[in-house]
Amino acid sequence: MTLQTWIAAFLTLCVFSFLYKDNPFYRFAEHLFVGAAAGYLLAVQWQNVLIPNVWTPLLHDHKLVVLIPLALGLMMLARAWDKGAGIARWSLAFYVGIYSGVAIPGYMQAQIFAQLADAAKPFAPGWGAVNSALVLVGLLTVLAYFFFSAPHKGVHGAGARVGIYFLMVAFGASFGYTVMARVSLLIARVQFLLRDWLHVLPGP
Amino acid sequence: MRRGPLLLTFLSGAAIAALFFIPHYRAQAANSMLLEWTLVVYAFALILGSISLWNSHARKVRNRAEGWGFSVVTLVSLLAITALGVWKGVGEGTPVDWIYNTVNSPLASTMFALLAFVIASAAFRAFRARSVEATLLLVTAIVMMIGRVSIGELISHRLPGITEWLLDVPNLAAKRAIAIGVGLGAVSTALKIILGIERSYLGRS
Amino acid sequence: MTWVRQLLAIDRRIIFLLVGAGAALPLLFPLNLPVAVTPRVRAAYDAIDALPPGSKVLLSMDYEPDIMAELFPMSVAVLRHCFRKHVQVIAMTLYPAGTGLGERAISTAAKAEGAVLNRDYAWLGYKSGFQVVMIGIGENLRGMYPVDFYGTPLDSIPVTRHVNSYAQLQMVINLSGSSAADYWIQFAQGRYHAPLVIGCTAVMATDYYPYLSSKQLLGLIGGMKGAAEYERLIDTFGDARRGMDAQSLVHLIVVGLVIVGNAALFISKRSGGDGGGPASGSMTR
Amino acid sequence: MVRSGFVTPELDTRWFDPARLNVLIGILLFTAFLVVNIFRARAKGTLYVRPIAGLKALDEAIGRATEMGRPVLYVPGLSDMSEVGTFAAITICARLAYRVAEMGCDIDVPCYDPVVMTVLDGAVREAYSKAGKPDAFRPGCVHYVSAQQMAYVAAVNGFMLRELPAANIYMGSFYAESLLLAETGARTGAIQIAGTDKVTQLPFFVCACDYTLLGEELFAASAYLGREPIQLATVIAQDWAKALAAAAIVGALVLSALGHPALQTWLKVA
Repeated sequence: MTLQTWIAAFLTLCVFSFLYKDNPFYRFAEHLFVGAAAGYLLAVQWQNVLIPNVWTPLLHDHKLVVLIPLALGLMMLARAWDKGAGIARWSLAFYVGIYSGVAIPGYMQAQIFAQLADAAKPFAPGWGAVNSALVLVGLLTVLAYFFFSAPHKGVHGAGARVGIYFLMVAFGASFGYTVMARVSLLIARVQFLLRDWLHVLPGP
Repeated sequence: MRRGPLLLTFLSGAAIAALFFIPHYRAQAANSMLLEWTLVVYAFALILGSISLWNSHARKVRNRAEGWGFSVVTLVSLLAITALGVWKGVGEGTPVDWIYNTVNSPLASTMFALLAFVIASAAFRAFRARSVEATLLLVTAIVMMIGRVSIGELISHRLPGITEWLLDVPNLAAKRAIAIGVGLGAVSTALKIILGIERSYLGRS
Repeated sequence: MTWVRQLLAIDRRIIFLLVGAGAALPLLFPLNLPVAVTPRVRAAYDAIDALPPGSKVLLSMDYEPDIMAELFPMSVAVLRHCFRKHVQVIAMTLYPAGTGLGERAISTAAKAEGAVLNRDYAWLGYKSGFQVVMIGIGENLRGMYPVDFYGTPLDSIPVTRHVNSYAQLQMVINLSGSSAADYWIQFAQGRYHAPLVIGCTAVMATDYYPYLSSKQLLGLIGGMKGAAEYERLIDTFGDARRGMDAQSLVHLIVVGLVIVGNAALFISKRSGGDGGGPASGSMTR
Repeated sequence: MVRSGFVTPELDTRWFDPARLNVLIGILLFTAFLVVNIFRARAKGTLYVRPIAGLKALDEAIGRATEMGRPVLYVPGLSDMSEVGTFAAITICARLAYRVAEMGCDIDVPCYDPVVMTVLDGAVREAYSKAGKPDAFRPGCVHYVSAQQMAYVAAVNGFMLRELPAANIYMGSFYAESLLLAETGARTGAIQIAGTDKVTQLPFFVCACDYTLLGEELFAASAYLGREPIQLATVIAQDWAKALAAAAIVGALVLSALGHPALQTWLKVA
C-alpha cells in the first residue's frame, strides 16, 4: 500500500513539475504513461473482447459465424504492410458502414425529433411564457447563425447577430462549469497528496 | 478497385439503419451481432495501432535520436504490461490492475488537475473582453463560477436563481439549436458515407 | 504605467502557486460553508426518492479513476439513497478500469447503510462496447451478462431474477464522464423509454439542459458540486462536501484573475501601452 | 434467444415499429433534400456557401510553416469513427495534406484512435500522390499515440515543446484536452487553428487559438474546402432541413394555439 502511494505521489509530482517547465521528470512520466496506457488497452481488449467474443465461441461453442469478424480483424492488421492497404479497406468499409448506419436513426430520433417536439410544445402559462418565448427566439436565431447558404445580411443577418449572443451566453455557462470541474479534480489531487501520502489531513 | 468496399459500407450501413425500425426479435439479435463484430475489428485495429507506436519508438532507439532513452521506457512498459495482462488477466487483484492504479490512474488524474492551473493562467492572460460577444461570455462565466458555489449564496441569495435561469433559458436555447444542427450534420455525414458520396475514409479525398 | 505592464507580464508560475494554495489551504483549515441545493439535483433526488421500496434500478457507473473526484462521491451518495429507500440496485460499468471503483463505491455505501449483496444489490461488473451493451440489455440482459461479477448466474440472484430488460426496471441511473451519457439517452431512453437520471462531470452538465426540458432526463447531478448537494440531501458528509470550501476559494481566485487581467489591460491601453503582448485569440464568424 | 429467466418476455414478431414512422419519414425527407441538391449542384456547377474565416487562415499557416522549415501538427480530435466530427477531421486532413505536399513542408498527425489512424494514413498517402509527390510522404508521419486521453495529451504536449511545429491545427471532436493542447501550443508561439463540434470546449479554443470554427462550421468546412459541388450540396441540404425544422416548430406552436395539437404530437418520438 505504501509503495503504491509513494510511486503514485512521485508520478503526480513528475507531472506537476511540467508547470515549472518541461524537464526530464515530466518526460519520463510522459513516456511511461504512453507505454503503460497502450499496454493496458491492449491487454483489456485481449481479455474482454478477443477471448469472450472470438476465442471462446470459436473453440468451445464452435460458432463458425465468429470467423467473419475474425477475418475482418485480421484484414485490418494487413495495414501494417504498405501492400495491405487494399485488404484493410474492407474492414474499414464494414466498420464505418455500421457506425454510420447506427448514427442515422439515432441522431434523428434522440437529437432532432425529441428536441423539435419539446421546442414545439405550447408555452408555459404566466411569466413562464416569457421564458418560453425567449427560448424560441434563441433557438431560431442560433439556427439562423448556422445557416450557411445565404450571407449574413438583412433580417437573416440581424437574426444571426442575436443568435451569436445566445451562443456566447451558452459558451460562458459551459466555461464556468468547466472551470468548476477542473478545480474539483485539482482538489482531489491535493487531497491525495495531503491525506494519503503526507497524512496531514484526517482520513475519510 | 474501391467499388467492393463501398458496396460493403452501403450494405452494412443500410442494414443496421433498417434494423432500427424492425422490432422483430430476430432482427434485434442480428443488430446486436453486427455491433459485436465491430468490437472485434476495433480490437485488431488497436493491435495495429500498438505496432505503429512500437515502430515509431523503436526507430528512435535504433537511430539513437535525441531522448531515445525515454523511448526505451515506452517500449518496456508497453511490452511488460501487455504481456502481464495477457498472461495474468486485467481484473481486480491482478498485477496489471495494481500497475493501473499506481501508474495510469495518478498520471491521468494529475494531467486533469493541470487543467485547473492552465485555466487560471489563461484566465489572467487570454480571457479578454475584446468585443461584445467576448464580454457576454466572460460575464456569464463569472456569474456561473460565483453563483454555483457556496460563496455565491453568501454574496447574494439571488445568484443561484440567476445561474439557473441562464442555464434554463439562453443556454437551453443555444444548446438545443446546436443539438439540432449537429444532429443534422451527423445524419448528413452518415448518409454521404452510406451512399458513397463521402469516401475520404477509404483513402480518397 | 510600468506597474501595469509588470503586472501583465507576471510569471505564470506565481499564478500557479496562488491556485495551488487556494486548493490546499481550505482543505487544511475548513470553513464548512453551506451548500445550496439546486433544482436539477433536487429533481434527481426526488425521482429516486419517489420510487416505491422494492423497485429495481440499473446503475451504470461509467468512469475511470482520472475523473473519480467528481463521480465517486456521487456514486456513493446515490447508492446510499437507494439503499435507504430499499430500492434494489443492479450496478454495472462500461469501463474496464471502472470495475474497481464501482465495487468500492458499492461496498462503501452498502457498509454505511447495511445493504447486502444479492438481496439489496447485484454487481455485474464490466462489459465492453457502449451501444452494444445498451441495446443488448434492451433485448436480453442475460445475453450481455449471463453471470454477475462474481460468476453467479443472474437467476440465482434475487435482485436480478425477474429482470430481463429495461421493461422490468423502474429507472436507469447513469453516472458518467463521457459520451456514454449521450448513448444512454439515445438507447436506454430513446429506444427503450427507460426513465433516466444522469450524473456527470460539471463540464458536461450544461449540455444536458435540453434533455431535461424535454423530460428525456428526470434529473441531473453535475460534478463534485452536484455530489455535494446530493450528500446534503441525504444528510451525509463525504469528500464532495469536504472539497467545497476549496472550490469556492479557487473560483474566487480565477474570477479575480479574469477581472484583474482585463482591468490591467484596460488601463494600459488607455495610457497608450501595447496591452501586454498580442491578443491570443480572435473570434471567428 | 432467451436462454434463461423466470420471466419469458413476449417475443416481438412485428416487422415494423409504427411508433417510429416519423423518424423514418424524417430520414427519407432528408435524403430527398440531399439528392435534389446534388442534382442542382451538378446542373449549376457550384452552389453558394458563405465564407468561413478560419479556413483562409489554413493556407497562411502552411505557408508560414514552409517558410520556417518547421512541421505542421494536425490533431484529428480524440474520438473514433462513430463520431461525425472525426469524419470532418479526416476530410479536412486529406485536403490539408494535399496543400502541405504541394508546398513541400512536413506534417505530423498523432492519432488517438487506431482505426482513425489507419484511415488517415491512407488519406495522407493518397494526398501526397495526388499532389504528384508520392516520394515526399514520410512513413510514420501519421502515427498512433494512445487511446488513453491524458497519455495522448502528455505525448502531444511534449512533441509541441520539443519539435516546435509552426502551425497547430485541431479539427474534430475534442474534450478535456482542448485547453491543455491549445495552451501549450500558444506557449510555443505556433499559429493555431481549431474547429470542433463539441461546444463545451469552444470557449477554450476561442481564447487560445488564432481562429476557431464554431460547432457546425466544422462540418461545413470539410465540404467547403473541397469546393466540390456535391459536398456543398450536403451543406445546402442541411440548411433546408434546418429551415424545415424551424418552420415545423413555429407551425406546431401556431396550430396548437389554434387548438390543433396534431403536428406537435406527431413530432413526439414514441
